[in-house]
Amino acid sequence: MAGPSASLIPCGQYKTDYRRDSTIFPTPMSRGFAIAAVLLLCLAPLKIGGTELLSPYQLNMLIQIGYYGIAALGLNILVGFTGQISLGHAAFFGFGAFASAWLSNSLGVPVFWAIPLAGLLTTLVGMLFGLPAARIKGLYLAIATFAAQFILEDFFSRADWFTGGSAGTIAQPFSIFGYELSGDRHFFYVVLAYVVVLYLFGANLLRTRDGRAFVAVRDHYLSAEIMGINLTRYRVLSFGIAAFYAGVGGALFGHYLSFVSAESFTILLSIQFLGMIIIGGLGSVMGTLMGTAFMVLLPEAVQAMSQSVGNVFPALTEGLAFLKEGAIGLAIVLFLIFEPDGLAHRWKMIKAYWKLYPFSY
Amino acid sequence: MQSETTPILQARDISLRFGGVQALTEVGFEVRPGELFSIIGPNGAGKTSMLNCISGRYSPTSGSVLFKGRDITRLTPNQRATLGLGRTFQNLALFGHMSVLDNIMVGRHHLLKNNFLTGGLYWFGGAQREELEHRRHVEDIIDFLEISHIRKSVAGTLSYGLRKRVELARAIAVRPDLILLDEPMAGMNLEEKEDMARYIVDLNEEWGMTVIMIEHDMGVVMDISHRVIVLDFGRKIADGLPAEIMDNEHVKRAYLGVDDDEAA
Amino acid sequence: MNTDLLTQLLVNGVIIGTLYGVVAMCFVLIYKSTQIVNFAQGEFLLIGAWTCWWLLTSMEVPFWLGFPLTLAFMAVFGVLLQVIVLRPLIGEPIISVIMVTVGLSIFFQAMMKWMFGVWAKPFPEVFGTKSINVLGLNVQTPYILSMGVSLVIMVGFAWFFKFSRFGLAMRATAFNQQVAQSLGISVKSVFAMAWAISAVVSALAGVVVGMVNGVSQALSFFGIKVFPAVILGGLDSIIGAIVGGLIIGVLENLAEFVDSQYLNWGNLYSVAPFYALIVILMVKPYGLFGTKQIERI
Amino acid sequence: MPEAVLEHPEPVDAGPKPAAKPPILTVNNIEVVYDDVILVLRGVSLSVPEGEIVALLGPNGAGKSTTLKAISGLLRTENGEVTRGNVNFMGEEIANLAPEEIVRRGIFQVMEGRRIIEDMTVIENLRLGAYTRRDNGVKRDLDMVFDFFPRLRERTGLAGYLSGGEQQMLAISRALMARPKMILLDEPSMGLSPLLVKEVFDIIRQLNRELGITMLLVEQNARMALKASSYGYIMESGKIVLDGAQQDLINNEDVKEFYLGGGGSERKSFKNLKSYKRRKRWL
Amino acid sequence: ADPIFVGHLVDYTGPTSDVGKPYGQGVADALAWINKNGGIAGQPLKFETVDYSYNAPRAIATYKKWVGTDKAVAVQGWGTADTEALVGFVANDKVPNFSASYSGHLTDAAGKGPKGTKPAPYNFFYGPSYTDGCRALVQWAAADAKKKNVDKPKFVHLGDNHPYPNAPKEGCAAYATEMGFQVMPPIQYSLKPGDFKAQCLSLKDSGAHYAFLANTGGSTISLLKSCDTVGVSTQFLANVWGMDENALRGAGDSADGVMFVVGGADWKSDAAGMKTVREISKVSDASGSEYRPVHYMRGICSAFYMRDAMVAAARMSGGVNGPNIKAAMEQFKNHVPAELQGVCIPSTWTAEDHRGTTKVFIYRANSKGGQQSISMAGEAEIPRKPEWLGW
Ligand SMILES: Nc1ncnc2c1ncn2[C@@H]1O[C@H](COP(=O)(O)OP(=O)(O)OP(=O)(O)O)[C@@H](O)[C@H]1O
Ligand SMILES: Nc1ncnc2c1ncn2[C@@H]1O[C@H](COP(=O)(O)OP(=O)(O)OP(=O)(O)O)[C@@H](O)[C@H]1O
Ligand SMILES: CC(C)C[C@H](N)C(=O)O
Ligand SMILES: [Mg+2]
Ligand SMILES: [Mg+2]
Repeated sequence: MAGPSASLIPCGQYKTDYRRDSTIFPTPMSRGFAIAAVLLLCLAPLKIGGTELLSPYQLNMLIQIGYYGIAALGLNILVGFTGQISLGHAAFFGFGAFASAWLSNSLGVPVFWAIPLAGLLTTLVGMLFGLPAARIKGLYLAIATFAAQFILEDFFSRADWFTGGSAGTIAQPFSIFGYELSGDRHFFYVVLAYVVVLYLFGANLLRTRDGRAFVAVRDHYLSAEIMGINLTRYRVLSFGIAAFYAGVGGALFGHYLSFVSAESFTILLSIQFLGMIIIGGLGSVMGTLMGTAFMVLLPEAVQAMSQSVGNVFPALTEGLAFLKEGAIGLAIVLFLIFEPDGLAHRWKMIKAYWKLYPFSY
Repeated sequence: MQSETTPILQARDISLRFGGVQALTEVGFEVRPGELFSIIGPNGAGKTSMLNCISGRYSPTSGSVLFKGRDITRLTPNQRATLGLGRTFQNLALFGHMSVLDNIMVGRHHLLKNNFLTGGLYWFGGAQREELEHRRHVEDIIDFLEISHIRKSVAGTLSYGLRKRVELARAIAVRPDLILLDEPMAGMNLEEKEDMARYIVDLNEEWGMTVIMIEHDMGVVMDISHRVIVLDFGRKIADGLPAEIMDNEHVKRAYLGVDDDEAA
Repeated sequence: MNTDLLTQLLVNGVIIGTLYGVVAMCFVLIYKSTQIVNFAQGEFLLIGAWTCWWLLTSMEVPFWLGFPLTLAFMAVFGVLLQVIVLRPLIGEPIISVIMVTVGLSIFFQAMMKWMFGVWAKPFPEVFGTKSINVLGLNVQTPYILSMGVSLVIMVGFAWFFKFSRFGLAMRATAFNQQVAQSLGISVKSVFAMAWAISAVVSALAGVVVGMVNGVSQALSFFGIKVFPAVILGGLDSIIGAIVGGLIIGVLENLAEFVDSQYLNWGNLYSVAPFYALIVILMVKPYGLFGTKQIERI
Repeated sequence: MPEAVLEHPEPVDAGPKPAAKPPILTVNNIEVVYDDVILVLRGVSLSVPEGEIVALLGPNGAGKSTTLKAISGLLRTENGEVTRGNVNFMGEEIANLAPEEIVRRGIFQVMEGRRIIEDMTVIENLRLGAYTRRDNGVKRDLDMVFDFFPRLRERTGLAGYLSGGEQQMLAISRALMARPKMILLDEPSMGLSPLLVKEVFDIIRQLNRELGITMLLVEQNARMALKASSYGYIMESGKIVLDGAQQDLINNEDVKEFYLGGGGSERKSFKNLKSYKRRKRWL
Repeated sequence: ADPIFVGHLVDYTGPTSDVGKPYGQGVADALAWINKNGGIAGQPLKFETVDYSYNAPRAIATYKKWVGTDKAVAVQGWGTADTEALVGFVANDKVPNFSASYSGHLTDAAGKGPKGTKPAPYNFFYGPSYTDGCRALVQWAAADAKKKNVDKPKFVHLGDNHPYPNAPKEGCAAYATEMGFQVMPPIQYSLKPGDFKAQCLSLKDSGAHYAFLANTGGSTISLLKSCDTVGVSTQFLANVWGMDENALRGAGDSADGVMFVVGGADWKSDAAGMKTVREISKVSDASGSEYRPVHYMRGICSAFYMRDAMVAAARMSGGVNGPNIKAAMEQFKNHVPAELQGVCIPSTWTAEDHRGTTKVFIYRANSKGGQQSISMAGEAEIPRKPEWLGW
C-alpha cells in the first residue's frame, strides 16, 4: 500500500544508508539538476561576444523573483509549515528595506553588513508581532497580522528618523570591499547568492528538528505539545524566521531599487506574497520559487497581452489599464480553480507521470 | 511485580470539573515501575480525562500528580515529555501531512540538540550526525512495530490500524519511562489486536517501560495487565488484580454487563 | 473637554458602526457556513451600489423598482459567483479559497473602475427630507433608515442560525462538509444560499452608503473595516459582528476626538481600530462572542 | 499491509448472491480510485436483502469504509471516485448521485469515528439528522431516540464534550432521525465499553426488527457483527474474498482463526503471542 | 533620424487616477501631435507611457529602465513622491524630469533656497507651485475675510500624510500667519476616497473659516459630501489637483463655492491657442466632442515646453540631450509655446530658480440644483521672493 509519495522514487533506486535517504534531493539526478540550474543562472548576466544572454528586462525579472522569492520562502515557513497565516508579510519586507537603508545611511554600516543586520532587526520585530501567536490561533491570528500590517505601514509613514516619513528614503548601492555592485548585472549575483544560501538553509531547517516541530505544530498542536514541543516557542520562532527572510528580501529590494518608501509595502504586497506561496504550493520549498516566478511574471504577461489586445481592439485602450488589473485578479482565480494545490504539486504529478510512464496508472 | 520501589506515578485525589460536569472525583492510585497498569470503565467515566491530567493537557481542579516522586502538577505537557512521559491518543492525533518517519522523529524532539541555526547549517553544525544517529533509533522502533514498509508514506493516508501503530511508535520514540495508551486497540480486528497486544507486552517486558493503558477489550485487559482500576462516573470503584476485577459485582454491573464476556 | 464634539462623534460612530455591523454580519454569514474569509465583501457593496445607481440614472428606473431589482440581481450574482467560481473549490484547502476571494476582489474592483470610471457619482435624491437632527448632528435619512433595516436584519439572522432548519444546515456545513453531506444536506445549495444572502444584504448597505456619500470605489473599503469588526465580535458570531461593528465605528470616532483635541497625529482615526484589535485579541483570543474551538484529545 | 502469502490461489467467487429476500441494495463490481491514482477497491460486489443485517468484515485498510462511502456518495469529498461498476438501490442506479440525493432515497451512513457536530448541542445534532424530512414527526422521533438512548436526554451541552461512547450513541440516533430505509454503519462499536457494545448491538438488532431498517454493518468486532447479521462478506485488499450466510461463516475455519479468535478450540491468551505470527491470506 | 526617447509616467489606475487620466492624456496627445507635426527638428519622439499607479518605487524602477535601456533624454513625470525621490537620480543622469508635481521643493535648482532643500537642477514643471497656489488662495481668503469683517480668521490645511499634500503645508501656513490668519493644526484625510464625517466634525469644531484641501479630486468629493452632511460651513479652498469639472460633478451641490487654483486656460476659453488644443484633443477623440478638464491643458503645456527646449537643444552642440534641454529651458523668458498663446501662462526659468510661473488663476466652482459651472474669480501674481525659493 504505497502512499503517493513513496512512488516518486524511481524503481531501482534503493537507499543503502540513512544519510543517502535524507538528502534534500531525492535522487542524484535532481541534485545534479539543481546544481546545473544554479551554474546556468551564474551565466545569465554575462555578455557573450558583445550580445547579452539576457536582456536587462529579463534580468530584472530574475532579480525580482530572487528577492521576492526569499521573502516568500519565509512566509511559506510560517504559513505552509507552521500553519499560521500572515497577512502582514509585506510590512516585514518593508521593515527590512527601511532598516537596511537606515543602517547604511544613518549609521554608516556598509551595505554588505546592513542586509543581514536588517534581517536580524526584522526578526525582532517579527517576533514582537508574533507574540500574540502564543494566544491567538487560526484566522484570528491571521487578522492580528493584518493589523500588524496597518500598524507598521502607519509607522513607516510617520517615523521620519527611520524611514524618511511618507517621502521615503534613498538606499545606498551594494558594495563589497569598497567595490560597488550596483548595476543589474552585478547585483544579480548578490541576489543569487542570497537565494542559494537561504534556500539551502531553509530546506535544511525544515528537515531537521525545528522544522519538524513547525509542521507538528501545524498538523496537530495538541499532540505536538505532548511530544515535548514548546508551542509558544515555535509559534513565535516561526514568525521570527519568516521575518528574517522577509527582512533580507526587503533589504535586497531596497538596495536594488535604491529608494525605499512605504507605498511598496501595502497589504496588496502581503496578499501577493500569500499568492506566491499558495500558487507555488504550501509547504514546498521549491514551489515557493515557482510561485514567486508566477506572480512576478503574471503582470508582465498580462501587460504584453493587453498591449496586443489594445492593438486589435483600439476601442479597448481606454480600459486597458483596468483590463490588465482585472486580468491579474482573474488569473489568480482561474489558476486556483484549476490548480488548487499549487505548482509544486503539479510538478510532482508530472514527474511521477514520467517516472511511471508507460504504467502511469 | 510486587517490588517495594517507589511508585513511578502517583495520582493523589485528583478532581476535575468542566463547568457543570464533574469528570473526576478524588481519584487516587499509584503505578509501580515496570507495571502494566490498566484503567477501565464505562464511556464517559473519565479515563481519558485522567490521562490528560497525567500528561498535562488538563490541570486538575484539585489533587496532584507525582512522577518519579516529583510533583509535576504544574508542569506544561512539553516539560513532562522531557521527563519521560509518552502517550498515544484515543482519537488519532498524528501529524497527518508528515511522513511516518518524520512523525516518529518528532517523538525524539526533546532528545535532539540541533536547533534552527544548526539545523539550517545542517552539514556544518553537527546536525547531520545527530539526525542520522537518532534516525537509527527510530528505525529500531520501526522494525519493532513492523511498519518499515510505510516508513515514507504520508501518515494521513494510512488506514486506521496503521495509524494507531505509528502513533505508538511516535510515543515510544519519546523514550518514555511511562507510556500512556488510550484505547490502543479500538477499531482493530482480532489479528491486529493480537499484534498490538504483543507490542505492548514487549514494550513492557523487554523495553522496560511502565505502561498505563485504557482499553475496552476485556480479553486484552485481563490477559496482559498486572493491575486494573475501574472508574465510573469519575470515581474509582475498584482497584486490583485482573481476576479480582472480573469478579467484582460493582464492575460487572457498571461496566461488563451481567452476561458473559462475549462482547470482548 | 469638548463634550459637544464628543457627542457628535459618538453619534456618528454609532451610525457608521451599524453599517459596519451589517456588512460584518454578511461576512460572518459566509464564514460561518462555508469557512471562507471573503476578501471580496467590500466589492459586494460596490457592485450593489453601482447597479442601483445605473438602474436609477442611466435606465431611469424609479427607486421603488430599481432597488428591489438591484437586490434580485445581487442574489443571482451571489449564486452565480458561488456556482461558477467557488463551487469547484469545495474541498480544497481553505487558504486557496481565501486567495480566490482576493483575486475576485481585485478583478471586481478593476471591472467596476472600467465600467463606471474612477470618479464618484452622486446618487439621485430618493427621500424628500435629506437629513434630520440627532443631538446636534445632521443625520441623513438613509442612514437612519439603514439603522432600522440593520436592526431587523440582525434579529432575523440570529433567529435563522439558532432555530431554522436551513440555519442549522449552514452550521453543519461549516463544521465539516462531508458530515453535512452525510446528513443529506446539499452543501452546494447551502453555499449558494449563503453567498446570495450575503451579496443581497451587502448591496443594501452599499446603496445606503452610496446615497449619502455618492457611489465610488471608496465603498470597497468597508471590506477592510469589516475585519477588525468581525474579529472583535468573534468570527462566527452574528451578534458579535454587530457589536464589533459598533465598537469599531465608535472607536474610530473616539480616536478622532483624542487625535484632534490632544494628539494631532492626524491618522489615529484609521489605525486605532487595529491597535484595539490586537489588544482585545490578547485578552479574548476568540473575540468577544466567538465560540472557543473545542480542544479535546 | 503485512506481506501476504497466497494460499488460496482461486479467489472465491464474489458475485452477488441470490438471497432469501430480494436485495434492496446491490453493488456490482465497483472499482474506486482516490486522488486519480490510488486504486483501493478492485471490483467489489455485494448485495443486501431488504430488512436484513449484512456484515462486512476485514482487516484495517481493506477498503470497508471506502465501500460504504462509495454507496453513500461521500467518496467525492475525499477526492475518491467510482471508476467502474454500479450501485443499485431499490431498482435505481445511485452510483453517480450526490450524497444528499442518496440520503433522500433512504440510505444513511453513520461514519467511522462518529463525526458528530461538536459545536452543536445534542438536540441540534439530532434535528440535523432529520434534515431531509419534511413531515412533522420529528418531535415524536426525538422521544423515540431518547427512549433508545436515555443518557443522551441528559446531555444538554455541546456534543463535542460528550465521551466517546456517548458520541457514538448520538451518531446512531442521528441516523434514526432521518428515518432511513437503510443504514450503513461503520464500526459502531469502536471505543465502546463492553456493556455499551452489547447495548449498541442490541439496539441495532432492535432497530432492524422493530423499524425494519436494513443495515450494512462494517465491524472489527466480528463475533458481535456476525451474531447480529444474517449474511456476511469478508474483504481484503480491496476485494471480497469470502462471503456466506451467518452460520457458514461462523463455522468456517479461516474465519474462526482470523476473525473470531481461536481455530475452533480455545480462545488463546493475548499474553502468549510472542513468537506467534500468522501470515496467511486469501488472495 | 533616430527617435528621441521620452519616458511618460502616468497614474491611470491608482489613487490619483482621477486627475491623472486627463493630465496624462494631455501629455500623450500632445506628444503624438508633435510627432505628427514634424517632431523635434525632423527627429521623431518615441515615448513610452507607463501607468505606475502612483507607487513611487515602481516609478523609480521604470525610470531606471528608461535610462539604462532606452537611453531616455527626458521624462514626463507625475507624482510628488516619485519626482522628489528621483531628484538625485535625474541630476546624476542629467535627464530632465518634467513632472506634474508642482512641489515647491523642486524649484530650487541650485539648492540655494533658505530652507535647505536639496538642489533639483534637472527638475522642471509648468504651472504655479503648490505653495504659490495656496498663497494665492490665502490672498483671496484674506480679502474675503475683510469683506465679511472676520477678524483673525482661522485657516487650516487638510490633506493626507503624503509628499503631495504635504508639499505646500509649511510654506503656505507661514504665509497665512503672515497674512494675519490663525493657523489651526492640520487635519488628515486619506487620498483614497472614503467616509470623512469624523474629520469634518473636527473641522467644524475647530471653527476654521478657510480650509485648504491639498488632496486630489476623488477624495475631495468624499470630504465635501461628508462635510455637507454634518453641516460644516467652512469656506473650502482647493489645490490645483483638488477641484475640476469632474470633481464638481461628483460632489454636486456640496462643492458650490469652493475656490480652486487653475494653472492655465480651461476648455471653454477662447484664447488663440485653444485651436491647437482642440486639434491635439482629436488625437484621442476623433469626434472632437469630448470635454477636457483643466488638467488636460496643463499636460499639453508641459509637453510643449519640453518640445521647445528640445528644439532649441537640437541646435546646440551635442544635440538633443539632457544638459542641452536643461540649458534651453533655463533660457526661456516669459515664454509661451507658439501654438499655445493664451493657453499656457508665460513662464521663465533660470539656472537657479525653476519657478516657471508665479501667476495663479483662481476659479470658483458653482453648483446649484443641477446647474454646474466653473468660473474664473480672479488671478494673483505671487512675488518671486528669494526666501520662498524651494518652499
Ligand atoms: N474539555 C472538556 N470539556 C467539558 N467536558 C469534558 C471535557 N473533556 C471531557 N469532558 C467530560 O468529562 C467526562 C469524561 O470524559 P472522558 O473523555 O474522560 O471519558 P472516558 O472515560 O475517556 O470515556 P470513553 O471511554 O468514552 O472515551 C465526559 O462526560 C465528558 O463529556
Ligand atoms: N482519502 C483517501 N485518500 C487516499 N487514500 C485513501 C483515502 N481514504 C482511504 N484511503 C486508502 O484506502 C485504503 C482503504 O481504506 P478504508 O478506510 O476503506 O479501509 P477500512 O477497511 O475501512 O479500514 P479500517 O478498518 O482501518 O477502517 C487504505 O489503504 C487507505 O490508505
Ligand atoms: C496628486 C497628483 C495629482 C499628482 C501630483 N502631480 C503630485 O504632486 O503628486
Ligand atoms: Mg476516552
Ligand atoms: Mg474504516
